[in-house]
Amino acid sequence: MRHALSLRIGPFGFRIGSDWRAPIETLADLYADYPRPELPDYTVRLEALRPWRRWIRPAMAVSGDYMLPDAAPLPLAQALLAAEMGMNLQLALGARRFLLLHASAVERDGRALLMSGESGAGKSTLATLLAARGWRFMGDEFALIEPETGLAWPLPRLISLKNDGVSAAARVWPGARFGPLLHDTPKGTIRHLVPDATAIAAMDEPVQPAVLLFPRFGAAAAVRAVPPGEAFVRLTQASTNYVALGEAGFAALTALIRGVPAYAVDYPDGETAIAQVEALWPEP
Amino acid sequence: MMSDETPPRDGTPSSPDKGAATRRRVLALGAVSAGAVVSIRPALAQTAGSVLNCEIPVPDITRSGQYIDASGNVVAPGTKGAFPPPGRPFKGEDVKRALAGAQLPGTTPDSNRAYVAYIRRLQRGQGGFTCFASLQMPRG
Amino acid sequence: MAGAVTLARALRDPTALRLDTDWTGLITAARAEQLVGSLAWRLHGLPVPEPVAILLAEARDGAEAARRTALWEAEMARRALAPLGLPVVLLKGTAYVAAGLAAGQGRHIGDLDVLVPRDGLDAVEQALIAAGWEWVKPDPYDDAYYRRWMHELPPLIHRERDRMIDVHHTILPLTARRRPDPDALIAAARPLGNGLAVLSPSDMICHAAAHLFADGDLAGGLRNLWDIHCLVEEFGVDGLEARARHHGLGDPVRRACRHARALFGTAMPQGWGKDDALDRLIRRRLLARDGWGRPTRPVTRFAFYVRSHALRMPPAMLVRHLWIKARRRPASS
Amino acid sequence: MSEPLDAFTAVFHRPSGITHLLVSPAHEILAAMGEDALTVAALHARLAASFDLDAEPGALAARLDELVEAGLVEIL
Repeated sequence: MRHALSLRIGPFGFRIGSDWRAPIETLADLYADYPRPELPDYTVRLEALRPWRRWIRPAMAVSGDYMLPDAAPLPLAQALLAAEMGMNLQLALGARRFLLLHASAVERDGRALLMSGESGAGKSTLATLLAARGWRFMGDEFALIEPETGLAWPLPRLISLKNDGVSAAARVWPGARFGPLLHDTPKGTIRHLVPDATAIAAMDEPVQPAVLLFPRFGAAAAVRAVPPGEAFVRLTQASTNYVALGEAGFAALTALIRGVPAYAVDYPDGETAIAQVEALWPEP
Repeated sequence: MMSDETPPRDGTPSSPDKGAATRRRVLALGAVSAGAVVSIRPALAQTAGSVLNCEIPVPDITRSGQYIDASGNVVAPGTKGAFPPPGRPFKGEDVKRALAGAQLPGTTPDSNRAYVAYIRRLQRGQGGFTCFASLQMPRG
Repeated sequence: MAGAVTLARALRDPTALRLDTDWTGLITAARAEQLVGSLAWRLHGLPVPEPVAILLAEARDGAEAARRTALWEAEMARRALAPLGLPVVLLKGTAYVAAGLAAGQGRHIGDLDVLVPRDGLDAVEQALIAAGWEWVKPDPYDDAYYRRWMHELPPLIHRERDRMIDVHHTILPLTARRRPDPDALIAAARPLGNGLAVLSPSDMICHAAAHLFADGDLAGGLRNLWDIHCLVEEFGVDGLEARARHHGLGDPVRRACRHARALFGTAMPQGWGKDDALDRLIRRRLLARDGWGRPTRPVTRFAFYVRSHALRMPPAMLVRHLWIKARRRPASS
Repeated sequence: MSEPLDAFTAVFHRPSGITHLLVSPAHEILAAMGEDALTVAALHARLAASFDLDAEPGALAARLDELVEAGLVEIL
């Protein structure tokens, strides 16, 4: 393709091709500190919807090795979001080496905190706030569980913050680098935050999960222990490839549930959530 | 007969020979209303770009420019009583609402009914069919 | 830049691949043509760079999961249809894996396709619905055309497993000019010993060739051709030409074998005709995939796309169908 | 493969690759059946040997239908 870039995020290498130069330059700038893969695992393509749509009313079709048919095209200005969705889709539909959970992850004293929940539950914002308090950022969209070892592997991609999450992150993370402000995207207003150097440097260091959280933003502060049965069901619905992995998926998920205590946490604001996490975090 | 390789007897918490010689447990065969078996299904909606991010062109690209008549058939442009194609494909969530009775954006009640009839008739292999079929998910 | 051409070469002779092959382009093209599982088995055990070996192992793993899911879907259909005592013949990918054929190794498998006698169609439909299958489209009954002229029931999907089943009563749309003999297909079918059956080898090749060219737009053509290559390599061609003639599929079968020989070096008798103008166009279409996984040669692709609609509905039938629909007062849907 | 969780038992069914969540009486029924081909009455009697049953065979048949649709039990 005319313009292309390869980059590695955690254990996955991506090759991104584009009919336009600008998207690749934006990605190259924001992912400058990320390593290059020896051989990309997946291909993502940002293609003009029609040959003439490269110039006239440019519209971008997102595709790759694995695609959802009839996907809606995106405007050129949202190339960063398109590349992110393209990479997510390759992992969600293609990955087999890890059990993928829709969860953010941070690490402290060699153990991981996983935060699972639908979009809007605040898992990205919480991960950012905890990273600003000294936890090592591992990922804000997918937690990767290695079936053989049960370890959680980092996937420190750009953190996509929505609406007021952007200002919250900017406040606690003054030195952070941000991507462009993207307006009226399918997910509202979005801005991408580049993870800090330690998170990128430690992207190849997996850790043992210690606590599993189901956060919910907006309700009065409350903490409830989640029994294994409920946690199991919630994680099967929060995993994009649990069923595809078959027996390995069952073994990985039951081992995770057996070994890691789970809590449902309602929090009205970031400060409360951080206090709740500190209280739940086991002494080293 | 139980199909092969189904759950072995070990590990079942209530296996009878647990030495409960005196007090026998009651097994409620009839009481279960919601059903005693739930199967885990692939959580497709959890994929990154949610399914509702798809779109349905009316009509599909091989017949763009054709008109749609009241019962959803693709007819020659200018056919009496038929509607010109909408300018842009419809978003998945708009179609889902239209299937539930709402009106597609930028349509009149009549053209809306014609376009929805066209979408209902989509066959596999036609542009937009997969998006339309996925709007019926989750099933049951 | 590797693409479909390199993919065909790699499948034909994997040992010829050099270590400096554009592996990324090869794997991307293989995934786009749904042949990555077959490629992974062809390269199994050969020296490849470590990261390539990891991707190929993952592809074999994925194909194994697809194989189990396909066999289970066939088993559940068997359980639903067993009481009817009708022959149920597996077709395409599910048949290859159920019969343990080379064509099934690493194969990507889509929906379950079964062939049943035409007079048993209604009983099959009711049994499947009773066992938890539903129509994919909410109101299939208004597609009278579909049921009348197509060679299959409208697609059904199981409400729990979200897997689709296509019930055929012959192997080509009734509107197609060619008329394979469904009774002969079922009579010659070979039982697997578990209540299901698969077509005879010659009928499998005839069906694969008919499916490859009857569909017209050749989507997934390279994979269908690889199936034909594997079937011919495993069963040979004796009796194939006579059987193809019986089904009126002599031309598509010879054409398919010519392309399999040209792309994959399939061993077969020389006298199966020379390439004609259509063959050159077909080969351009079959190989129209670049190393980024993009479909190339848009004009050739669009020509076959239009041809597929024409094939599916011969002009006379098309006019009559539209006339019936136009005359009927449109029901207030 | 099965994993007793608190409210139910998670069962991985190898031939189908599907995970089922079973609550009582489903996993007791499966455990009692083992690999044997039984009539409903025979199964009911076998269960009665270990449990106090709260219903007649008819209710058992309904529970079996569920296990059949899930593919865990086959009607011969």
